[in-house]
Amino acid sequence: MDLANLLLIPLIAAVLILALEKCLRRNHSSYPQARPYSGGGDLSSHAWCRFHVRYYPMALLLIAFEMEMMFMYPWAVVYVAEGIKALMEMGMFLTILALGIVYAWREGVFRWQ
Amino acid sequence: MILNELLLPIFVVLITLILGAGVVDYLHHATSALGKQMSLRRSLNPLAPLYRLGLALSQQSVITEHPDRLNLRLAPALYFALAALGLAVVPWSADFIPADLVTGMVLWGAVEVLATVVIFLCGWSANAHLPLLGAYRYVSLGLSYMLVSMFVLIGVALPAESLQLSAVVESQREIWNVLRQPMGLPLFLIVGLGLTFWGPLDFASSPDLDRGISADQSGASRLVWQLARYAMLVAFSFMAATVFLGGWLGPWLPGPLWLVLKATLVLLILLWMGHNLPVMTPDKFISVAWVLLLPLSFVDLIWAGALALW
Amino acid sequence: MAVSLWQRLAARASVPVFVASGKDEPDEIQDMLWQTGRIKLVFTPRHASLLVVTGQIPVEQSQSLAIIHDQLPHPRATLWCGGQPCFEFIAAKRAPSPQTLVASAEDLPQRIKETQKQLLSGKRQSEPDLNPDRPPAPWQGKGDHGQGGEGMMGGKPYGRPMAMMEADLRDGLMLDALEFSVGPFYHGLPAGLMASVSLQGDVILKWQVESPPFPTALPSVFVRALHQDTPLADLEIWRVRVHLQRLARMMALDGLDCAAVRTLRLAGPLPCITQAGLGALQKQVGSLEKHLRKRGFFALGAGIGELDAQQANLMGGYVGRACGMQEDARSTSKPYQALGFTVSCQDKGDVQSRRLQLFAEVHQAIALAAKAGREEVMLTHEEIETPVGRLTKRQAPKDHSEMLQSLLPGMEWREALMTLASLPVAGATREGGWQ
Amino acid sequence: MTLTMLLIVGAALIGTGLYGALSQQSFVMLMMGLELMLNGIMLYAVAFWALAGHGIPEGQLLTIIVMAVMAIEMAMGFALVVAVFRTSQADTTEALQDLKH
Amino acid sequence: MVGIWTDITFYLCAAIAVFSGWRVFRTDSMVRASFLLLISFLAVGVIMLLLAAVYLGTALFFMMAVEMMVMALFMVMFMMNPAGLNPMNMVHQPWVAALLGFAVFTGLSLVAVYGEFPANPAPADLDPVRSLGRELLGDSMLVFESAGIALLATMIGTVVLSSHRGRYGPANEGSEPPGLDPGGPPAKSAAQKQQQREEQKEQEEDKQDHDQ
Repeated sequence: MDLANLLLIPLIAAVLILALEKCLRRNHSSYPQARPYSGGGDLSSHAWCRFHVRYYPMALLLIAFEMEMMFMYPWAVVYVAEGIKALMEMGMFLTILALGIVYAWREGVFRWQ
Repeated sequence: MILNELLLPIFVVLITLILGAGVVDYLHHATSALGKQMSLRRSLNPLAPLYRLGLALSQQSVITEHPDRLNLRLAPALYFALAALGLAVVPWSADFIPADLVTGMVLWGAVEVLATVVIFLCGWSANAHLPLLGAYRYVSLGLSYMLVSMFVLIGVALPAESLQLSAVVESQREIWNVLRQPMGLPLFLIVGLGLTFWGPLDFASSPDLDRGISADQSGASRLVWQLARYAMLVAFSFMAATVFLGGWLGPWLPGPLWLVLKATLVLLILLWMGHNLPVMTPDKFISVAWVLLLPLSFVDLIWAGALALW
Repeated sequence: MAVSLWQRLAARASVPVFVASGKDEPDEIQDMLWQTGRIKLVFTPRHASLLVVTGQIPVEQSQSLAIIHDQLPHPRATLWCGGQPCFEFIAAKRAPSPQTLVASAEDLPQRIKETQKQLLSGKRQSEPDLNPDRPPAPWQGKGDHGQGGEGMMGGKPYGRPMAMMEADLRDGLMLDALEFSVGPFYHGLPAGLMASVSLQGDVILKWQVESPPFPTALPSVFVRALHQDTPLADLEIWRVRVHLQRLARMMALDGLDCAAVRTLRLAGPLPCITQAGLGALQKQVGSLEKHLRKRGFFALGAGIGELDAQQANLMGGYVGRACGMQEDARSTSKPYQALGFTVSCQDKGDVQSRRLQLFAEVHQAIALAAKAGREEVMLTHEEIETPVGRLTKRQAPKDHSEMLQSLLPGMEWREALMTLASLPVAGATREGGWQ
Repeated sequence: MTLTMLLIVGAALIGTGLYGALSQQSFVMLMMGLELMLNGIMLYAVAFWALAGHGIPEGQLLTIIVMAVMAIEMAMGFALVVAVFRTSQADTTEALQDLKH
Repeated sequence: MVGIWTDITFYLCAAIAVFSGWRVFRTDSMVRASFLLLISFLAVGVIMLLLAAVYLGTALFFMMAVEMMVMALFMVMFMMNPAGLNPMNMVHQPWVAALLGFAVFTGLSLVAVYGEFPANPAPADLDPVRSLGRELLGDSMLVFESAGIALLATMIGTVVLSSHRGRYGPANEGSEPPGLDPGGPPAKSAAQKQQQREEQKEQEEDKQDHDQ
């Protein structure tokens, strides 16, 4: 039942909103209406482009760092039961990863490139 | 059985979100009007959200040139669905939990991350530059606050010895987590601001982008996006109340009422922050998140760990 | 036409209004609407149901105004306040109806509410598009797949070309640059400033000014002081007012709407303030500053938009003083010296120091006004320090939008807009010109 | 939901992923193919864990290791793409081949 | 009753996973491609939930959401025509690839159908999270810690490769040949541009051939 609820609730919610929007919207937009807004100016190209993401090193770092979460959740559950051993082990693991963060910080990864 | 275990939870979750969104709208505008010293009678009018609803519905929804129509439609629906998913794992009392997942905490983490995807999709699919900039700014925020949130939540899971939210509530019988782990709630509130791009972390629809993601939305499509955003704020408030303020625990009143009261408190704090703090510059926030907030959440975790063993 | 339940409800909601400011019209009207109940100023025409045009829109900008007009969702209407309608240039056959003209600013809130009611009840037709319903470039049926494009990146798929690569200023990744023109009614820019901008990611590669901002009208007190004896207290009170209005706009850009409106409320009734009121004002401004300092309003601008000495020198006024230049026309004038005026300065020249400088000058001006009011000091001088720069008989504060072309590239969008809001970019004017 | 069905679904994912990895010209699309294959492998691991392995924890660990491999592959892959693009504006495998001479 | 619904959900999710996995290589928009892949992962995650692998299922949601978000960022950053405004076909040897893909699918399916696997389901009272946690702190501690080292290496590697300005100057310093004339543009980049232009032409020709 829990699982059924878990799957049904977001599904129904999404369908609800989609239906709501479909019923309520009146949206024939003419070309001058559809022009993207920029305070009276105009775009000289489509907005979709090879967008220069300014924080890409951070994004890459995150993928690697985030992996550690996979190990931390199960660890948290048995932490109290396992005691000091769990503390030491996770301490070591996090120290290793924190080194990576410190290194990245020193290299200026957390600024916009 | 079907009625009690399937229909009732679905109904409760959806109604909470929709009514909650109305309450958020009311409180948001009322507090804003009070902050601006507008006339008291008008700013406290309880029907004002309905008026705004009417206004949104009597407007046309403009669609930009050659958008990604499918994703433009889906984004608000999915954002709302994520709010519903997040609220589904929150226990209302000892025996009423819409979806009592063993890994409720992990699921909440997934909600946060998927919200980033959905908000990005909303800005991207309009094919207009201001929403696009807003979307990319939001991703920088979404990717940086996420780790903080997960560390804070793991800190909460330690004394509960479980990732299940009902167990987390039970673990707060003696003392609420807000007192046990004093750094947890403030950090988690920052996460909430990020999740709903609210106030100081409103990068996606900031004033300098002339409302960014929402700059080209109008009428019903703007309404559903706002609805989803408010619903997410509601879901977050419930989550924060459950995890840090003891959820449904409390004397005299019935459990669900306690939960609602605590969630309202969290909501008010978030709204206050929204009105009183300036929007940060996006490039500074990643530094702050990784260099300041992440170490702080480490400290929070260590504190929680030490306390749990001791 | 039956009026639906929604429309009946909508008629009671706050009216969302998009304001397009024109020439010769200080932002007074906009500031007034900010503080009015049941009217909501919105940042984009998409959220508005009424377009309010304040002041005269020059012919060159009428096309931009028409673009904005068409971007409003239906039902929509236009109100003209303080200027003549200019849409005839675009749609010659459709003369605007006389009822959309609003004679005085005091009437405006009332007229806005009425117009909205008429629109929602169907008594007034929604205004049709001004521009023809055509794509920006013909595309249908052209190209490889009928989508108007050619090959990988060529052609004009769906009416617009694709963005092309350009070298980057910062990290050497050569990616597409997004080119567009922004303004003259963009909310975060001074009214009338139109620029063609090239962005890569959030960073501005190029900022080409297409038309300078509309000159702002200097309060007449400053001009009068050039020729005849003027109460010094008046000068200083007007300085407080202009500075506070500028600060309010910066706050709005940072999302501090409540503080901005509170600031405007302080600034609005200033011209008729009494001696007793000045003491209270000093306290209120002090508490406002403290409030903002605690919330990080000043710290936010640290390191953003630093001007070098040459640029600061060119700008003069409070910008120069925020950069550490001891230049103030007031220090050469006898009455000011008698009041014990000293030039106050900041040292960094970034947005933070400009914000601090503005507040410092507000405090100083209130103190000066109080003292001068008590002693009834009068002033005539050939050089007047106005809130936007130095004014002489021959020269008004100049337009500085050219400087943006070298100042803004390399900044991120947010930084650029914060910088812009902190600078008096627009030149000054008075009725009848300067010669 | 039998083991056989699960394995067939996993096989379909691996097959599709292989098609993508082999046929796509650009680096990033190639990586998508790899990810899809790993997706199938994860499904395999979990299916065996749940239905054939008596729920031994190593089965779950294997899945986590596959995820870690995925993360490392992606991070390093994109870092390489950035490095290559920075020096030569190339985004397809062919373009990189041509650099040899 | 519950069994039927589980089966229906499973077949639905399986269909979604495979279909969206296939659509990844058929769509023109890079953003759509990455999020279609995300949908494929999410569907597999739901299947894992159905298999009572609760932790892996939910964790897959968040891991893959992050990875696909970053994937989308990079896809848009480095692919020409990222939104697929002009339909395109950037494939090589598609038939060989399709054949191989199909062969692998058939081979694995045959193994699945005819292979003998022990029917040894996980016990119903198993707590997957707790057992995994104990494993991490017990026998598999080495795996766990070496994963940490591997991730650290990855982090450093990505920073070195992708970062532009480090403490020691630009990352690509010294990797560019000297200019043809003193102070001129690097020799390679001009040649490279020429190459790219030729390539683009070739692709267009290919596509025309393809269309015909």
